[in-house]
Amino acid sequence: MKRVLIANRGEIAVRVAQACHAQGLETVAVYSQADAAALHVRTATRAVLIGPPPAAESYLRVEALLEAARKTGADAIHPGYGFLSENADFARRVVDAGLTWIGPDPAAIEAMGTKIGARRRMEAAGVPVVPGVHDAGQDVAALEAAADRIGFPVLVKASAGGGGKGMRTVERREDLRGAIEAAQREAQAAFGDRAVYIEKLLVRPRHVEVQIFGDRHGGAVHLLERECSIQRRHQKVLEECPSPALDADLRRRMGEAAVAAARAVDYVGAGTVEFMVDARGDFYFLEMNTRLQVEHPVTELVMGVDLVAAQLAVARGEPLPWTQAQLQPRGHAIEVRLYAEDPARGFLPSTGKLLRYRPPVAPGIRHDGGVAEGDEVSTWYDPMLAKLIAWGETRDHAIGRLAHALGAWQVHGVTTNLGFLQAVVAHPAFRAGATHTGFIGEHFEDGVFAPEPAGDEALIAVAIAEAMGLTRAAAGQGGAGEGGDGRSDRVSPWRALGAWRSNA
Amino acid sequence: MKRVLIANRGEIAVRVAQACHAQGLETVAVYSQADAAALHVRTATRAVLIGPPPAAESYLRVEALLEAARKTGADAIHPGYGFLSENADFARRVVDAGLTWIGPDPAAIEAMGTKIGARRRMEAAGVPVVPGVHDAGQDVAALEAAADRIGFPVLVKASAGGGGKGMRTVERREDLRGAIEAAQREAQAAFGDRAVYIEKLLVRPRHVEVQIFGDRHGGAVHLLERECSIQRRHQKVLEECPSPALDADLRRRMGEAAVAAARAVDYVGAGTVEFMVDARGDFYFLEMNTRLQVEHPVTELVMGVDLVAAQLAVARGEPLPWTQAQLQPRGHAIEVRLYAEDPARGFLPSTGKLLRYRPPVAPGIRHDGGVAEGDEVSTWYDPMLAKLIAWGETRDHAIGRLAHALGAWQVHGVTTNLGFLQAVVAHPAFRAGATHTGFIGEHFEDGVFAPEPAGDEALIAVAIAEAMGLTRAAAGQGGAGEGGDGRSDRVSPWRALGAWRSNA
Amino acid sequence: MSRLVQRGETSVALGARPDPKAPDTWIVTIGEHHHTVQARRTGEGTLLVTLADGRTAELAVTRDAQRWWVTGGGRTTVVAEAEAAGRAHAHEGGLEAPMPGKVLAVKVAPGDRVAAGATLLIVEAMKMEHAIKAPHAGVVREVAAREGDMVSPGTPLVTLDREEDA
Amino acid sequence: MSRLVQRGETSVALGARPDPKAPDTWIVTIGEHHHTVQARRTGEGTLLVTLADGRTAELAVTRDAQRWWVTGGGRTTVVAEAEAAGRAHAHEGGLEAPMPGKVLAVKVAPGDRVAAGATLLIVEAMKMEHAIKAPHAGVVREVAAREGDMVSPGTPLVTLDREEDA
Repeated sequence: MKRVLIANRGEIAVRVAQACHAQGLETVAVYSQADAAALHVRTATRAVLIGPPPAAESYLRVEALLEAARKTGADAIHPGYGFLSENADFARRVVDAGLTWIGPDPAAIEAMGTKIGARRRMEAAGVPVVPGVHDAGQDVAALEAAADRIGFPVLVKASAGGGGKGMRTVERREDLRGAIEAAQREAQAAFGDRAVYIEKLLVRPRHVEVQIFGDRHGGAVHLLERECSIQRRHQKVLEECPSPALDADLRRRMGEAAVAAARAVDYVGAGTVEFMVDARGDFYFLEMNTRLQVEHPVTELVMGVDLVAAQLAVARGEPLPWTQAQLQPRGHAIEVRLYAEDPARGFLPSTGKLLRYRPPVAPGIRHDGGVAEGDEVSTWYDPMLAKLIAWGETRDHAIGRLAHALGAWQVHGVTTNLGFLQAVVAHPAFRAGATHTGFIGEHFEDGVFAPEPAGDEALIAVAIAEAMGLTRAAAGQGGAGEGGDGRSDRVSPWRALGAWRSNA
Repeated sequence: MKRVLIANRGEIAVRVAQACHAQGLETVAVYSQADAAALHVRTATRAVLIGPPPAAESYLRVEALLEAARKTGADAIHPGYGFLSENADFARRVVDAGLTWIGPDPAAIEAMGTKIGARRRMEAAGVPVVPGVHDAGQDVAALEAAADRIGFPVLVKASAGGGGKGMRTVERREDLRGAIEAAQREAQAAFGDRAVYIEKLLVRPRHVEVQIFGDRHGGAVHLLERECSIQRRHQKVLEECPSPALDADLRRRMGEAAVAAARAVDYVGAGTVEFMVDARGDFYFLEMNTRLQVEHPVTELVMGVDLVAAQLAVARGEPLPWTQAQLQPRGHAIEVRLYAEDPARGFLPSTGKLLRYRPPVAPGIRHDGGVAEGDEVSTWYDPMLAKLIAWGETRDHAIGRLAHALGAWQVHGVTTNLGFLQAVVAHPAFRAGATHTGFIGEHFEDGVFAPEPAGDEALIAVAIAEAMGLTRAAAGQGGAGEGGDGRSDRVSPWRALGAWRSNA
Repeated sequence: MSRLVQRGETSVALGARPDPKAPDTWIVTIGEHHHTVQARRTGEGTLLVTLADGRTAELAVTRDAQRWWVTGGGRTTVVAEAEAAGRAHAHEGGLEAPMPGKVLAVKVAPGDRVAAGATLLIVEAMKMEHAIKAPHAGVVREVAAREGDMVSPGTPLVTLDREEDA
Repeated sequence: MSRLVQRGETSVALGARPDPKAPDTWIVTIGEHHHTVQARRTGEGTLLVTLADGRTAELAVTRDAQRWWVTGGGRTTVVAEAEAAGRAHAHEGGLEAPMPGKVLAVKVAPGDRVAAGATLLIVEAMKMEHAIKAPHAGVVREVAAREGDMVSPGTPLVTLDREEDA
């Protein structure tokens, strides 16, 4: 393995490239026309244009990716997460082209690729699963009947889904039809597969997932769990390791169940087994993600590993770099996700130019970012801009470091959820570890979060900066990046003020 | 403890402030007239001017520091390293003023404060020491006689010394008188104490130091060693943890000796016991530093601790946060020090304005810096600008990450040793772990390091940047920071070219 | 020079002038209140400010079209020019597309009476569906968007008269 | 436009012009060699360059008085204008203070014959002593500094005639 093509964009493409470079491997970035000057392109040692902005015409185009690999002499492909990372056909095409696929075997992806199929396998392997109906087909009436059998509240979920797309919570029967139709539409648009199914909605459950890793020599280990309960509309906002809710016995049992799940499909590489944990400490298999996870850094910091480096090693055929006994947790890590979205307007996506972007730098703070100052944020792709991860000797220590770092993060020009993240981290219920998947709905009314009005300090700074002429320089510089065409007007798309809200 | 005055400047003052803020403590920065806009001032929550630029009139002025604490209501003082950190009188004055001293008791500082006194105590405690003569007084003839007794080569060392100041290596008797006089002058200027002594120079020894930590409840632990052999003129350049040279048995014996040294003076807080290790694996006590060490981050990353947070806790009277058994090393960490010095001109100090300063951001990379883009680098204080620390699962992994990060570090406007650090990290002898205190002299001829000529890529970038007008913006911005007075001429003080060299 | 900026729901006059008697000292006016502060530039776009009570903070200030972004003292704040905010309010009756996207469904027709919060349209952006809801009760005067339309920020979608106006 | 820059010991003509036929394409001339490269601005002071062989790198370029600092492809390089380097060489006979500091000792007097590497003065800066040594063998013509003098960059210290000239 000498040259790795990274079939992705954003922070994960940057993360993978850095891991490759640290091993002396070259990297090939691929990019759409919208990403010609994106950070992941600037990080790689080669770059290939693969199509126009829509993902379906670029990052999801198998032919274009294989052609890019051929043209640049890449001998391996890392899929990142999202896009084609869990597409068994793509994995098979990569292998058939004589390239190394940095991920699990296509058969394992396929086995876990639909939630329905994965559930059946796990039931067979004795892993507990959430009550649900998966064989009702896609007819709305049949799905409604299935929901009646399980009893409300229920979840409508895309079989091929992830990241909250194609997923709806339904409390009342009369809302079910609309939810099913919307989920099917979203699933079709996002995954090219409209199949949805119905599942029991657990009340105030925790979302806990276990990192697993396998190799081609029969090795399989788990690397503790991640607590991902803090979600908004099924999109993860904050993750931590270890979970504040698990005791040693539950942790051991869930780890063993996760390894059993991995072994059931001869899993090779990094994967994640997601569970729901209810208030009684019962846990249910939710799904298995056959790829690296967005929130993998919290595991890396607590377990002392480099999961991407291990992916590369295992893909080269090397055995796992660690035994289960060697994998001992240390301290606590918390990750938050910075999204280009406006919490004051129902978390609608925001766009614009990052007039200033300076991540915090401090001991115990890690920044995995997909953007840099001067970049344009568009609506073409996922709105996640970056992740900030804090490690501490204890959970309180990590929270203290994270809270301080969040306050120093300079993100100007694009509205983000930064203030919301600060409010979550400062919340007494979060500090107490009382996290569950309804945390945000319970503590942040209506899913809307209004920023506090400007304090004296901010107004004083504005007044003096203007009087000094300090900000004129900044405006000039903002324009200079792209020919000084004064596009800063574009950074403020939310011109229609008032009470616009998403249906969150 | 609510508000901590940090009696220091540069990266360590920033580091301490960040640790305080993460615990919710306020901080008070002190600064000289040369540092009114320095990063450590910008990081603190309050700041007090304590005098003109010379350290003797500012950072070393006990009265001014105590007055600053009184005026701002600070209830504790952290001394950082250098300056007054190992001054027992200062510690005593702090305690007498009713403030918390974040460091060992004055008596312990005093006991270890002169190298001569410390050696005597260690000899008494059964810790092996380097052959040397410490009672010859300050008369040159007597010191010469002492050197004759020990046999050349010898080291002339300042009793109150550190950081290579007041230290000279002498190979031949005829060079001894000049070396003694120069060392005495430097010692007087740097520490206010001209006393020097003579010690046997070990051939190709390693410099290995053990981190220790004590509390007020009788607790004392060690936190592994740091290998600090890569030095230039007795100034550390690169440090790592663990040492590639120690086996488990030697590590255990040195750790126990270090804890014995700490217990011999009832040590409280963070301290370092320095040893020389010769080729046979014999080790000798060198000195004890009764403060936090510059290179403490490598210990933090490998041991999974926050030494500054622990200093604060122990100063509040809390017991040590760890037992010896809990302290298990994991992986490998390497630190390099970025100095404002010119390797092509014998490492003479350099000055100027940091026209561009962007530290690398990547997983496993930590940056502890004392400067930011736009800052002026003067000759008033220590030329160390920042430290970069890489952690990896293995030594090779850490080296790979470090090498890649060094290549991405953008330091423009001030000549630094960055290229030299890259050459050290790339050197096969370093990769093989064959480090000793003569490493740089042996592998880098004459202590001079010439950069390679510009490659095509750099020239192409310059040509296009100029043609695009890209660099005009940068020049304008550089000036804008201080009123656009076009001071960039000042960044190039080394106008007299040719063969000027320091006596390195 | 003084400008009007938004502070919460109201606007306030904001100005600063150097103190002729003391270096690096500014007198800042926020509405009726005067603050004497020390300030100096540090890096590009950053300011080190010391308040009268001795607290100090470095603040990064970025000028945007009609607002400033400020980070310092542990938070990021957006300060808007009052004039700009006023301009936006003038648009209140007309709902514009908030982001680039595609209209998936139009749920209302001219003449419809809607409650506050009623879904008017569904727009797809960033692979998610977003419901555009009525900011207040009212009567739909005009619907300018059709299903399948690609819209960008500022594209008029619906004109909604307030219930009290209707 | 072309300029002369230093490359190692020699100077080389450097120029760039946009390719009128292709967007984001530049023809760069380094001495006799022509390179066709793709280039576009990314952030402030940074450039994404793709070479003819397909390799790509982001380079940060900062203009300094008579030189450029360039970081990219794993290293930082200083490129000096040839003219500026030439000016500095003209000063060769006169040794100037290389940094701000204090003269601790003057070891030579006018008329002294010195070997290359002989210590001429000792200057203290950054709390360390630095020996200023003769860059070549020669005869001291003039000594302009005295012990205790505070010197700054460019302060003349010693004029040294080359041995072959003397």
